[in-house]
Amino acid sequence: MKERIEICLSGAGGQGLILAGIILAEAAGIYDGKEAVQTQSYGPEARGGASRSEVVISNDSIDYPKVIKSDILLALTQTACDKYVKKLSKDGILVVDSSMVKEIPSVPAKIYQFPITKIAQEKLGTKLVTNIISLGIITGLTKVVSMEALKKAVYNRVPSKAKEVNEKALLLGFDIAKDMKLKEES
Amino acid sequence: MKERIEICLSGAGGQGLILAGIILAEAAGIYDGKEAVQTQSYGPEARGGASRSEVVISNDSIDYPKVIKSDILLALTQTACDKYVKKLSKDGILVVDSSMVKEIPSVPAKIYQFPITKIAQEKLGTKLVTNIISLGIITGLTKVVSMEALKKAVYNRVPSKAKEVNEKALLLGFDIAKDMKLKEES
Amino acid sequence: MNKLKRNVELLQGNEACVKGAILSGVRFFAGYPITPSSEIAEGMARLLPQIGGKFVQMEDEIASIAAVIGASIAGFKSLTATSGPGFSLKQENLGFAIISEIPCVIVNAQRGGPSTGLPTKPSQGDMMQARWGTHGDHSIIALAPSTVNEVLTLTIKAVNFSEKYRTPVILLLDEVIAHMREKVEIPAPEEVEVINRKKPTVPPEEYFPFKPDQNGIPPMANFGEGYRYHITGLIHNQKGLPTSNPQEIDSFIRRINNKIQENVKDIIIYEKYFLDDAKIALIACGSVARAAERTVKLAREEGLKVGLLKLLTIWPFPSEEVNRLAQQVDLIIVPEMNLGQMVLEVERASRGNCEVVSYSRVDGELINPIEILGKIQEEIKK
Amino acid sequence: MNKLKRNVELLQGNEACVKGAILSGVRFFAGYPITPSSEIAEGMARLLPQIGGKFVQMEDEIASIAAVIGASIAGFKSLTATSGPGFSLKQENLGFAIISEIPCVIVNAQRGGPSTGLPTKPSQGDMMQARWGTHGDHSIIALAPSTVNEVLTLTIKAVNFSEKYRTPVILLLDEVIAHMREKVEIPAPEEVEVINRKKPTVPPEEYFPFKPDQNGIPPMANFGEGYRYHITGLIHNQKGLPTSNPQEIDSFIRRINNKIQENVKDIIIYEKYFLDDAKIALIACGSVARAAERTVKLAREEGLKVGLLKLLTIWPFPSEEVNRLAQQVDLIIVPEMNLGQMVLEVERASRGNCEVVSYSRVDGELINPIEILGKIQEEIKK
Amino acid sequence: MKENKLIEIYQNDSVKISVRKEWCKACGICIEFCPKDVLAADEQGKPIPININECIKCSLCELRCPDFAITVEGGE
Amino acid sequence: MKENKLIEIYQNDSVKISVRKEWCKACGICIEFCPKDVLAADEQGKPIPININECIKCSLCELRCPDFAITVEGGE
Amino acid sequence: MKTVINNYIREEMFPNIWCPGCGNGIVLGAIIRAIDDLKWDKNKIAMISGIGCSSRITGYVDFCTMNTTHGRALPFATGIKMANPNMKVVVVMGDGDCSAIGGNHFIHAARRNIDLTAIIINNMIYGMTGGQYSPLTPTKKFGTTAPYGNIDQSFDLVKLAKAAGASYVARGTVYHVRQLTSLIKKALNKKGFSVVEIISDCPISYGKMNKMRTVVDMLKWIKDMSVSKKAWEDLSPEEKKEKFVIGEFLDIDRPDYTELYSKVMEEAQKMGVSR
Amino acid sequence: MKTVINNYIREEMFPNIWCPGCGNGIVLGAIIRAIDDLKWDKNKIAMISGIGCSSRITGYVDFCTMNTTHGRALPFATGIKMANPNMKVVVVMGDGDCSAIGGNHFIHAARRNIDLTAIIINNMIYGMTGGQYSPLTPTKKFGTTAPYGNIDQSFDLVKLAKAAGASYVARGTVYHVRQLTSLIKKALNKKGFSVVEIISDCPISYGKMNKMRTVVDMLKWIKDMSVSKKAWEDLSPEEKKEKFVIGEFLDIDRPDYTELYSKVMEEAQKMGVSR
Ligand SMILES: Cc1ncc(C[n+]2csc(CCOP(=O)(O)OP(=O)(O)O)c2C)c(N)n1
Ligand SMILES: Cc1ncc(C[n+]2csc(CCOP(=O)(O)OP(=O)(O)O)c2C)c(N)n1
Ligand code: SF4
Ligand code: SF4
Ligand code: SF4
Ligand code: SF4
Ligand code: SF4
Ligand code: SF4
Ligand SMILES: [Mg+2]
Ligand SMILES: [Mg+2]
Repeated sequence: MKERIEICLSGAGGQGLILAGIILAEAAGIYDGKEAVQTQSYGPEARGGASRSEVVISNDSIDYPKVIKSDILLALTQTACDKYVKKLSKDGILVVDSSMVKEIPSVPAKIYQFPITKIAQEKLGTKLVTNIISLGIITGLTKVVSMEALKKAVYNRVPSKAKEVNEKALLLGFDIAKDMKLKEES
Repeated sequence: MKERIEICLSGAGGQGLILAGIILAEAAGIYDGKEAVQTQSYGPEARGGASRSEVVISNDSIDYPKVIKSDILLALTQTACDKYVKKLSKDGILVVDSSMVKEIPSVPAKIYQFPITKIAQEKLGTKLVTNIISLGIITGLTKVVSMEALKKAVYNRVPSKAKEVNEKALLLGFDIAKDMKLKEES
Repeated sequence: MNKLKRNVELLQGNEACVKGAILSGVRFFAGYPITPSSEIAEGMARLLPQIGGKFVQMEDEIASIAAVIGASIAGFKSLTATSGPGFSLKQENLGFAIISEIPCVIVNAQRGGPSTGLPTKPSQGDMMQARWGTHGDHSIIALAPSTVNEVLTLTIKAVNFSEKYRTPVILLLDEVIAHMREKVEIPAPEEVEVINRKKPTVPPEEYFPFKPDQNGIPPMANFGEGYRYHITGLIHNQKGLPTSNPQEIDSFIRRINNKIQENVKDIIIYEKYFLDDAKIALIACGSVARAAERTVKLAREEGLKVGLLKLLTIWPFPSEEVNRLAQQVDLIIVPEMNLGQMVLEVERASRGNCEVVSYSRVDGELINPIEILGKIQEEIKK
Repeated sequence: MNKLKRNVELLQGNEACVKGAILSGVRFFAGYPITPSSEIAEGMARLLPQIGGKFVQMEDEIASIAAVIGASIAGFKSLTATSGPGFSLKQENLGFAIISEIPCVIVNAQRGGPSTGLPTKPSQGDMMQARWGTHGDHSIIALAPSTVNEVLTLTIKAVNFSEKYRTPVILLLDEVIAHMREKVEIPAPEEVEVINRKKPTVPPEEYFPFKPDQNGIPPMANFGEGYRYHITGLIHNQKGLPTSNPQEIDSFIRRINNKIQENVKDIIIYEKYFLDDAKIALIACGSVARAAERTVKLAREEGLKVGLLKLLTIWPFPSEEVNRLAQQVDLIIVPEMNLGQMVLEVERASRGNCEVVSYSRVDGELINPIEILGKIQEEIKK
Repeated sequence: MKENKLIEIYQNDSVKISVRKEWCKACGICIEFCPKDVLAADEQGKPIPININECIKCSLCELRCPDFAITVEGGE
Repeated sequence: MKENKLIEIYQNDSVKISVRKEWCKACGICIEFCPKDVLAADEQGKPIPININECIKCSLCELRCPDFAITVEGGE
Repeated sequence: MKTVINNYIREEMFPNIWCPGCGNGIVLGAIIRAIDDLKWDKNKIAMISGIGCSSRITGYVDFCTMNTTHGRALPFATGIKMANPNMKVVVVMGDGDCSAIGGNHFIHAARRNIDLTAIIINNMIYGMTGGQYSPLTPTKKFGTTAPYGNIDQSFDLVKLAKAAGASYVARGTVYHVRQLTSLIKKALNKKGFSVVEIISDCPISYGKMNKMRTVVDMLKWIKDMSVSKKAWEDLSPEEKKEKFVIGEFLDIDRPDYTELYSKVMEEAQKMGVSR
Repeated sequence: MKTVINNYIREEMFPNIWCPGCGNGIVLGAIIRAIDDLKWDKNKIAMISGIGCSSRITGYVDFCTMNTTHGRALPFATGIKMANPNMKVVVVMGDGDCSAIGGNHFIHAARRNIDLTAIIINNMIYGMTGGQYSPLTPTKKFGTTAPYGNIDQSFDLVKLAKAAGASYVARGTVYHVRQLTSLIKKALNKKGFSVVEIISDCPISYGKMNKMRTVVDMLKWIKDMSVSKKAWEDLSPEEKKEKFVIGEFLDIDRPDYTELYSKVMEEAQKMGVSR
């Protein structure tokens, strides 16, 4: 694993990206014992405006807390995808929600497409877990944090009533990614 | 007449010293055509606290607007007398209201005593004109402004109903001073 | 010239401010009384309704500056007056006037601070606050007269600058200047140079209310004149609508700063006394400059080569002039009725080219010429 | 040490501020919500009543700081938090806390200004306002953390300084720091150094509430403890009663200024990175210091002798340190998320001993390390 | 999301209901509070008239829409 | 003005009226509003009981004095 | 699909910034419809707001609009109205904006009876900053700064406006949207200080914290809690507690401030220019 | 000549700063007498004021006293009371202090029903700054900033305090000094937010500008203009205009803010320290 990994989770307000970033950072920082910083950027809109959560993970202490070039970019909306793909590293990974992002940018990075929102709605009956499925996918694809750590972090940060569905979402995402990986390898 | 004459009118709030200063400055500046600056210093009290009005008169333009050493000091209360006599020039003139100031300081300056408040009350039936009598006295003693200018200034600054009594007060003061001068000379 | 109807009057500083304001076209005043500025409100209350202007006493200083900004948008040149505590309260809305580029004038008759401090005593304790009192990046114009006559002329200047540069302008009096009475020759209305905000020349459909013209300043349509547009305290684009686009943000913030910084030549006013051959310079403003002027005369009588740079514009600070002066003289003394505020700017501008020394007084008394002379002599001996 | 109950948590800057405040003994918070500081109020609302403290949401920021000062007088360590617009509104009462020497802490999580500006974007636009925002002469202590961990430790410092020096202390966050989450090792309560205001040791009849002890700071009796005395925002004598005596005024104003100026050694905190052999120095604070730290590493990789002075104390400004640095290096670059504020102090302190250059960004984005490196390269080429 | 930019028009002889999908935020107000249950949610949660003939042209959907995304025009 | 520092005491068998002259500002309230016209003004305008025997000890003079300069004590 | 609305909005600003179902949009529609009914000249209308979600409203309408500082819309508007009494000046505020930081300006504008129309969008919460309780949050409800339930009693804006001196005072809701339009229209038409408080929904901040998860839940709650003045009188004190009374509460005629000031000007001019 | 007064004042501060006959001194006496009646421990009394002639009152009494900033005495007092609910906290304000710049704090303190006693010395003018009209200056009266007569309508503080949520509201005058003492005493004793408005005289600023040249003229005017609640009802609207109604207007019992907050603390502590 690289010394410093920069992750950008992007989409719209209300998609739970800030929470996703926190969970990811907590998984890395608290449960995996690395260093981690989470930052965010958002507009004045409570809902609907552009939203971005950034996580930097490192074995060493972290100076600059923001993403310079993302190693991993998650894009849950077209707008976000168009905007943040510019900062995606050449050998980075782009994960898009294909139920929302129709025009896939052509970039040298590795691109994965999953209809995440649709999966959330169809398999778990609520769009609210799109963010957690995404985290499962990212982890399945990249191992940027351990699944164990991620599970603990999810448990720690979601309200008790929602623990079950979120755990399911996490595993679901992880499995989808695993399948994809397997397909790739085969 | 000296190039620059510094006059300090001192007493308590409510004795009309600020108005007296304004009238004096206006007489000199507007009606005698000299340069004149009037400044003041007062406490937060509406009534009763120390009050001081300073007038600088000069044939030339005036730089520093405040009194450094007074050439003429009017003191209507004991406190004021005690306080401001320190800044009285050696060859200055001190005018005290002997109905209020009982302990006359011993200074090299020339000292004139008149029971101004008492005169006001007794001769004109109101203490309110103490300030104007004082101006008459100062003018009678020093000619720092012309009587004509002073009259105009008084007219310009007092409410119409009070013009008559104030004119009387002015003349009264002037005459008292004149008498004193005459006595001195004789 | 002889035909002009000039009056010579003995005016108080605050009264001269009222006269100057009215001469420059001010027709609206909103305020909340505070010593030593209240006579400005009182004068306005009396005079404005006589000439078609309006006076309103608001519930506090925050509301006062808000009303002044509102009236300005509706087309009235507007002014408010206060002192330290009220000036502190006005800071938030001052920022609004800056960002929305609404002309207006705020008079601060300085008294001793901090807090309620010394309500009836003079001070120059708000010099830095005038520059930095409101949050966020901005520039400001602040002028400080030292005679009653200058109160009149600088009030006119302040109103003119505010209209020309679409920005609030601060007039810094001190209690001595505010309450002092001097002979003033009041100019006839015809001889007063009055600058009015530039109006749009395009039809409403083509109007961009925050699009600068060649001089960096957007023409301003008053509300009610047929131009409908949006004004906001958020960073906005040329249409006046909120933006979060970094380029638009950057260019907006820099423009409202630059429109002042790039016009320092026009804005900076100062006077030089006996500086030509000076080896020691005094830099002063407000009532203290009057003391310093006398000090120069006294020092010259003693054969000391002392001169005075009297600042009438405090902000933008005349850094270049001071830097030049620092290269000429050995010593600059900055007498101030505060703990040493302007001296910090003088130090910065001097860049180590000469000694810079503060002479500060904070006891509520006006600095006098003899003390400054004493300070000069003390420094010479060192 | 092993026995100490430390927690490692992923905390937001604002949350770390809450933790730090509580660890240092803060038991009262009054505030009015504003982005990006609101999480401090929210954390306090939740935690304070659990530990015998009190939270009250006031009608505005003016009332908030007033309540905080009131609670402090009654014996509770107190804190309030806001951002630019609210900070502007607090200025008048900040002056009251200064003049009446009431300990309290004001957090300003800086966002883009002026006015409403950029409510959700970071900025360092209120650095100068922290020093000069209130009217009248005063000194101030202001600290600026650049990591979440430092938010915690500097909040504790801020509370301690306020108690030790009987003065309000300002904690300057920026939106990045306020909202950033990092791993924080929360100290056990026993290992936190907590400083409490010095209480009078004399009986009430002999107590002079504003008579300084040897250190220039008067011991402070809380209301309700048997010492009855008067507090006022007017300049006052040692009994706390208003005075218009010039000597008393002078010595009072100078004392409340000097108690800070004379303790700069204790108050000024900074960190040096690679400065020993540096020929180019960066001076930065807050989130920008994080970028600058990275720039230093990048520059060193390119063989450039660049170092960083990271300021944790902004006011009183570390003029001496900067002056020394200016004598050592050829160039100082000051990267800031404003139009160049701290750089003015750096210029002043450098006294012409080296080039001083501003690198400023005001578009709502955090400065990044590459840009600063670019600026270095550009300056070297000149 | 191109289809969202369209204004979808549904009409019969006496009423024309238009939905501006790009502005509609799928809040559900128009659907829930239509007195005649004229409207139902499409898969995005936005209104489709499923019972247009029941519409009494009360305009309440239009008046309550926070996004000016639905209008009802009478045939007259 | 030495005499002003005195507290002047006036009394009869049943009442004692004290005037603290250094605090009295000669506002005239006690004099004007005494229901029994007990008080009159001296040449400084400060109160002197001229009718002390009429005093009904209502204390109104004391209660209304803004300067705590006059007190009325009953004999009991 | 061109309605009267389109004649009054800045289309480029849409879709608006508000959350799905936010009552601000409903109020915007009601105001526009009321103004359209009155056939006022758009060039002579100024609409002023403070800061908050609700205050964003001024960005959407094609009048002379201004989004000022938090709580201060009324004094800005006072300046405009004084300078140009021919303009119709409408002020839109949030509950926090109007009654927390702006409370003093509110009672003073009422006291002066200056000819402004104040429209308060009362969603009972600080929406924009994320759900802190406001002076109009009912007792016992939750907010991010009232995690144990709000202990403050809330203002009754109607009573406050009346006590302070307003000329017209009414309360409506975003549910009762026809009545709302007509209350606003009456207020706009009133000479003097007129007030319409509007009970509105903030599903995101208020709803979520108070167990109303959807917009529809919120609107139903508003519907259920609203009673007419008449129905109100028949309620027991207990029943009254959680209800909002809606309707008109005051409608009197008194000279407004600008009118009185023109008399001052007349008199002053008669007296001539004095020193 | 030792009276109860002497037990409560800072003698070195006398004679006080006020003008001859100024009502502030009469109020000071009434407050002291009321407190003396209550036998409160001086160490547990905080008296807080703002800025104005009236606010100088705190300098003269031997309690824990604080002279804060203009208009802000109530929030300062709120902090003190919250931090130390055992203290009795009395707040003295001028009419300008309380109802102009301080109006919002006044209605909010009332809304919270925090256990403070607010005493407003209403001399109907800004005394300290030299006679500008205040929000309590009656219409048509003169001030230095109302040279053509005041056109503002004035607040009725009693109505305002009631509408905002106070528990006790009364009005007295410096003329009716016995009643005044007892109104103050009742207010002090009230748990919750209590208000006593006191009609007072400022002969220098108000009197002089309104043709009452002496203190005695002013007190007579106050006497003549004051009517009891009962007498008030019998007056015609015309007659009512210039009169002050005096007496008690509200006296109800509701839990005060500090009491409610201690319940929050209990509950929070039951829930234990969370993250
Ligand atoms: C002086 C100041 N203080 C605080 C804020 C932060 N702030 C912005 S909007 C708001 C309150 C919003 O509530 P409300 O007025 O009810 O409007 P809503 O968003 O609910 O429509 C606050 C506290 C600010 N912008 N300015
Ligand atoms: C923020 C602020 N604004 C204005 C002032 C000036 N000021 C001092 S007292 C006062 C009003 C006094 O009137 P009031 O409150 O009625 O008290 P009074 O003097 O009549 O007793 C004013 C405006 C101030 N000190 N602070
Ligand atoms: S107009 Fe009325 S009936 Fe027709 S769809 Fe709309 S709400 Fe339903
Ligand atoms: S009310 Fe409007 S925004 Fe909501 S679902 Fe219906 S059309 Fe869409
Ligand atoms: S106690 Fe009553 S009767 Fe006696 S002097 Fe005083 S006011 Fe007059
Ligand atoms: S009321 Fe008091 S101050 Fe006034 S005259 Fe009588 S004793 Fe003197
Ligand atoms: S947060 Fe609430 S008030 Fe703000 S836009 Fe969303 S729903 Fe509306
Ligand atoms: S000015 Fe008025 S209020 Fe102030 S002390 Fe004098 S009489 Fe009293
Ligand atoms: Mg709200
Ligand atoms: Mg008053």
